[in-house]
Amino acid sequence: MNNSAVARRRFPLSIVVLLAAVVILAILPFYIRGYWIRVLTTLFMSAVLAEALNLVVGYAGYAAFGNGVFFGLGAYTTAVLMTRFGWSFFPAMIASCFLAATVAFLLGWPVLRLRGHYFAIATIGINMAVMEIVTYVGITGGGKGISLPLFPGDIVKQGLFFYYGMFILLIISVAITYWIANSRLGYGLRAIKTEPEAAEVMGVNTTLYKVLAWSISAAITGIAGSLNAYWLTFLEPLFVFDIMISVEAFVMVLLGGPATIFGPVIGAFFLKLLSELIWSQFTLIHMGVLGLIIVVITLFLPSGIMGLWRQMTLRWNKANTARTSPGSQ
Amino acid sequence: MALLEVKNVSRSFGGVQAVNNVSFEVNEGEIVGLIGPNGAGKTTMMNLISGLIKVNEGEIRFQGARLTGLKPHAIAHKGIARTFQIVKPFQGMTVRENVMMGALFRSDLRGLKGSAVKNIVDEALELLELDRRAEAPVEELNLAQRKHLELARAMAMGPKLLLLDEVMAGLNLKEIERLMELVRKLNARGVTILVIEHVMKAVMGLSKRVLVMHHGSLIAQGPPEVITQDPKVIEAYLGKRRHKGLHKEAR
Amino acid sequence: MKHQRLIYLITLVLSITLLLAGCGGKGGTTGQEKGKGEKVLKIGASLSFTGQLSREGNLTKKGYDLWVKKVNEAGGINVNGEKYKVEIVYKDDQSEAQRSAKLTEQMITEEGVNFLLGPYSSGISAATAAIAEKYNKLTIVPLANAPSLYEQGYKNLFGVLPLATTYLNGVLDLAKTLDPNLKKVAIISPDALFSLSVAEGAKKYAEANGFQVVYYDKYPADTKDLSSMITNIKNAGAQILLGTGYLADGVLAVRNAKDLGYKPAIMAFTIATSIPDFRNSLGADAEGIMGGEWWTPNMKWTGDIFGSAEDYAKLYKAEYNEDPAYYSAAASVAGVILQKAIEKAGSLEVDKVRDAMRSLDIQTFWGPIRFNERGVNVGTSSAAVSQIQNGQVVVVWPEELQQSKPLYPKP
Amino acid sequence: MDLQVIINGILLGGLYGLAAVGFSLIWGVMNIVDLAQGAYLTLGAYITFWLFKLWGIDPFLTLPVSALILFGLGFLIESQIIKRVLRYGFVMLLVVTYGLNLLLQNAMLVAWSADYRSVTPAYSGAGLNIGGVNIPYIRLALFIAALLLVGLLTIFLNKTRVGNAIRATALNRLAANLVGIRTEFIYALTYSLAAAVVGMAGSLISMVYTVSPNLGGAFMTKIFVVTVLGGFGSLPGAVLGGLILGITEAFTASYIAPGLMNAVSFILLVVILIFRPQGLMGKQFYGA
Repeated sequence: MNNSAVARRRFPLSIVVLLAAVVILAILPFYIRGYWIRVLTTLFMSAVLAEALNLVVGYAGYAAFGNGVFFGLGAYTTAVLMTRFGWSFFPAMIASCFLAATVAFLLGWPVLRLRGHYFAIATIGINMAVMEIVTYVGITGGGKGISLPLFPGDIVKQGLFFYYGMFILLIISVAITYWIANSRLGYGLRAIKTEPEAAEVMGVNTTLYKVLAWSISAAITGIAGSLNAYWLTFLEPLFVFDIMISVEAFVMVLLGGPATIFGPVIGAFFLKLLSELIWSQFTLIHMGVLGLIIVVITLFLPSGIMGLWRQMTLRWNKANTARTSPGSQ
Repeated sequence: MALLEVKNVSRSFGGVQAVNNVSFEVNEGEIVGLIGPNGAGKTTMMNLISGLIKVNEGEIRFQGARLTGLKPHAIAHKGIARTFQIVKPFQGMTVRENVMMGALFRSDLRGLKGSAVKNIVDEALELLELDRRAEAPVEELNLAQRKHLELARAMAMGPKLLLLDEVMAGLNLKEIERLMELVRKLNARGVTILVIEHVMKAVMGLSKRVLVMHHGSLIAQGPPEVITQDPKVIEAYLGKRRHKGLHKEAR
Repeated sequence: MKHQRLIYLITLVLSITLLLAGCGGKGGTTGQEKGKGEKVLKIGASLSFTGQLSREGNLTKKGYDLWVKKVNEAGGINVNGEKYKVEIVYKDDQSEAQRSAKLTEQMITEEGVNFLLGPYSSGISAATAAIAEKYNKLTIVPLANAPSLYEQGYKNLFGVLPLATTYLNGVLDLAKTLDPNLKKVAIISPDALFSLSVAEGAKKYAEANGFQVVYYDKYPADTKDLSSMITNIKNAGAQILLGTGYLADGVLAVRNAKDLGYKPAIMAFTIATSIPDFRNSLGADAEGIMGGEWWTPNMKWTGDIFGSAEDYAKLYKAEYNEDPAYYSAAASVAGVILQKAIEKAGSLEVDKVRDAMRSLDIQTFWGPIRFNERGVNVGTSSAAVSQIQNGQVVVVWPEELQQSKPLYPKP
Repeated sequence: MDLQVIINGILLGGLYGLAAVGFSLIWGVMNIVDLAQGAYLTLGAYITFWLFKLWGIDPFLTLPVSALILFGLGFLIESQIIKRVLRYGFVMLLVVTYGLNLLLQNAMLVAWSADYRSVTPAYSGAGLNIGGVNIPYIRLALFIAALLLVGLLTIFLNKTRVGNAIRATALNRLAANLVGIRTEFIYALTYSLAAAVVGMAGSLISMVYTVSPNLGGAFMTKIFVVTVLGGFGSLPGAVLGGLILGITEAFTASYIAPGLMNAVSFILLVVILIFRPQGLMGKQFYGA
């Protein structure tokens, strides 16, 4: 966003393409069948989780390795409210969102003071601790899991409901990221990521900003968890508090490019489609291939697809300016 | 009433007394120099004023209001800006964005969109002679430019008091001259300045009044010409051995 | 600047997605007719071939395969005079519920299957049953028997095994006959659906039958050390130790008990004893340990497809060169049930087959099969008890199936 | 208080401590949170299992083999992968070591299947009985072996030239470089050494637990807790952390509820991080 004049000039074109993408994805479910609707819905969900994680990892530079805890919290809040208290889905979803955000907000003050590894390990600890508690207590169904009421309405309606639910959530999370990236919050976070002390003496309320970023991330993740719970209809703590949920989102963020608006979405589409098409054929080595992809990304693509893109563009532009004005640096 | 009042401030790390019962004042419109040998507690003093480190004892007041106990961002909002000895540019942003960081979080301005921010940024860039490098990634700047950037960022905050932490360190003579000129210019615009400096010449040339710290204590203050003759100061810098003068040693 | 290139990227990704979705759209066939006039019935099965349940998943598959072989050798399933060969579409859910749900939907919408043979675990079955219910497709789960699964009111779900709660009842029945002084029971369970169901059932049954449950607790499913629990159990003076976990839990409990010098008169586990690993890894320490068995080859049941239980075991051994565990037998019988219901209905329509299922009353090598209104098989009621004697698993209870006298007390 | 509970906790804690030493060392010296340690531990356990199963070699005698193989693997991984990722910062290192963990764990799954394996030497199960308290020989031996290994490592770090070089590098890599220490080599050495130690821990652990590809995963979370409790980079801290965790778990299981065993240790982890991030013992051997 640094070259605002150029950006503004090309803005309409990218808007058109983005709108086209949204429209295509919006009408797509009428042309594909159940399974592919489900695949795309999971894809949207992954993209949402990656985008939410991006706020914390990409912008604020905090390695929230256990961000999946909010996914599980959202899922279980919805499940408990719907089955034990007879709530309907939407109020339960809103409550899940608020609960996840509140937990992040309250935990954020002490935990976000931790830097680097300490924060990463603390989030893993929180994830595991919450999972163990959910497994132990009775109201959540514990280790026996919990069954949610089935979606009322036939299978087509159900498929469309969750497809559009996740799709809208994805659009919202991208919009939020766009808004944050261009707001004081975004600039503050990026400053915190590189020079926290300098950011602080320039008037950035660093703790508040970090806590806000984490809470927004948690809120989005919580809604995703809530939708997923209602979609899957059966939860076990191990399903929804799996540390792999965060790890996959991490890989998507890194693959797409941290601290970019569309990077995590592209990373998610790329990884999930790859998984769906190619390596789901070799299930025995599925995990190993994911591990290999991680190693390869870190070795050869440390700034992600978007980073590579930017580097290429930069080199491109440099070559151009060098040609036109040989005197410049 | 003085702009900044430091009253009996102490701070220790473990058993080490980094700042010991220091009191001084900075008046509006002054350029005050704070000097002292390595490890004298100058940077700690600066961190105490900007709130990055908490005061153990004593208090610091700004425009009559207590700063002690406030968070750094709140202190910044009151109109105190600072630079860092080891420059801390925000990587991954352009020069303009770096300077914009100063303007964005001012308590007297809200939001990004206002042309006010743009004007402030343009002005700061021009003032510190960075306007031609405005769109460059910050990684491309050389050290002198980075020092200018630190100042530009601080100026964009619209400060009443500017704390400069060894801005001249690592620069060559020509660059120092240019930077001194700029500091005077900033002062002329009404900004009060507290300069921490190891480079003697710069401080002597800039300040009408100099504070000297040694082993965490304030050992002398006064006009530069008096200070350089003060035996305590000479001893602090050079140990027991007598020396002809400070200018030469400090180059 | 980046915008322009960004849109290329988005377009690229989007077109790939569309392309795939397009391929997917074409892919589906109802799959009931094959080129050379041979009719084929496609059945879907999402199993765990990888992940933590891979072992059980593979045993289940062997059972399904054996049934498919048997049916097709006999010409196929007879649907109102027409013979349909059977083909099972397998998918690997990697022991993940989310994936299993996706695969189930894939099999229904892409492969066009009407009938599903279930996954192994109750948790995963819960996720797939919800989908099958929505699509109105029939699921027969051979091994998932957690009570909560059958409390959802699903009309399309049928289970082969009796409910898990009855798993260890036989052990308690046996204990009563062995020694009237056996009163104090300890029950430990990992915190997971199946195990807790068994533990709750066992506790209720023990208390109803005059036993005193002196220790009852659950532990985290991935625990690597049970010393503290065993210490408390030892202190409580429990004479009978019932463990309701999986293989690893059983091995762990036996080792910890030995380390701490705890020697109950009866030690019994779910699942673990029937898996050869248990004996292999514990060696002599496994001697005298009991387990619940839903099915063993020496049971007296007979049916028309596989013959007697013993015949089934022989066939299985000939095919796979190993003795059948009850997993495989349950899987095979799930196939038999589906076959019988389809033949009875004389149709491949789900609604008709479901009605046939409801009124099914048949004899098989597994035992009598009859479903209650929840879809639970009530033909047989509880598990037999086996014991490891001289490194072999032998049935010791009930008496009519007894291969050897119970070794009591446990050495 | 039941003495047996305390003994159980202490014996368990020794193993936790040993398992965490490598992790703590890497964190202290290289400032890396190495998530691949779990896989190294599993590999060590498998090495012992196979040597015992195929040739009947006594599990204790397999320790040097484990150490050697894992030292080699550690060296390879450090020099080929970790070294190249160092400059990208800690997030990348966190992720790359997790990737390595997945890769190794999956390789073991493919090679050796998910079957549960046990190492059962003739003396397993026997034990001392003192006044009603049981002390299994094998657990006692493991405990002593664990203490011995940590002791040897401490001596190595404090008394040898290489050990001093490692400590100097931990304090300040740049300064160590300036005084002529080949820090690149020290990094490789530290990483390999840590892998060797955790491999030996795996070998020992195989004698009391069942071995399967995800053995290390269960221990990784314990390793976190132990390291955070003891303070990273501190070897006595790791042992102390191990003992505290072992006893806490034993007490929770005995007096609160076995089902909360893990929950309590994770809550402990978070609480310690919040209130005393430097660990209970602080940084004894290494600087930040």
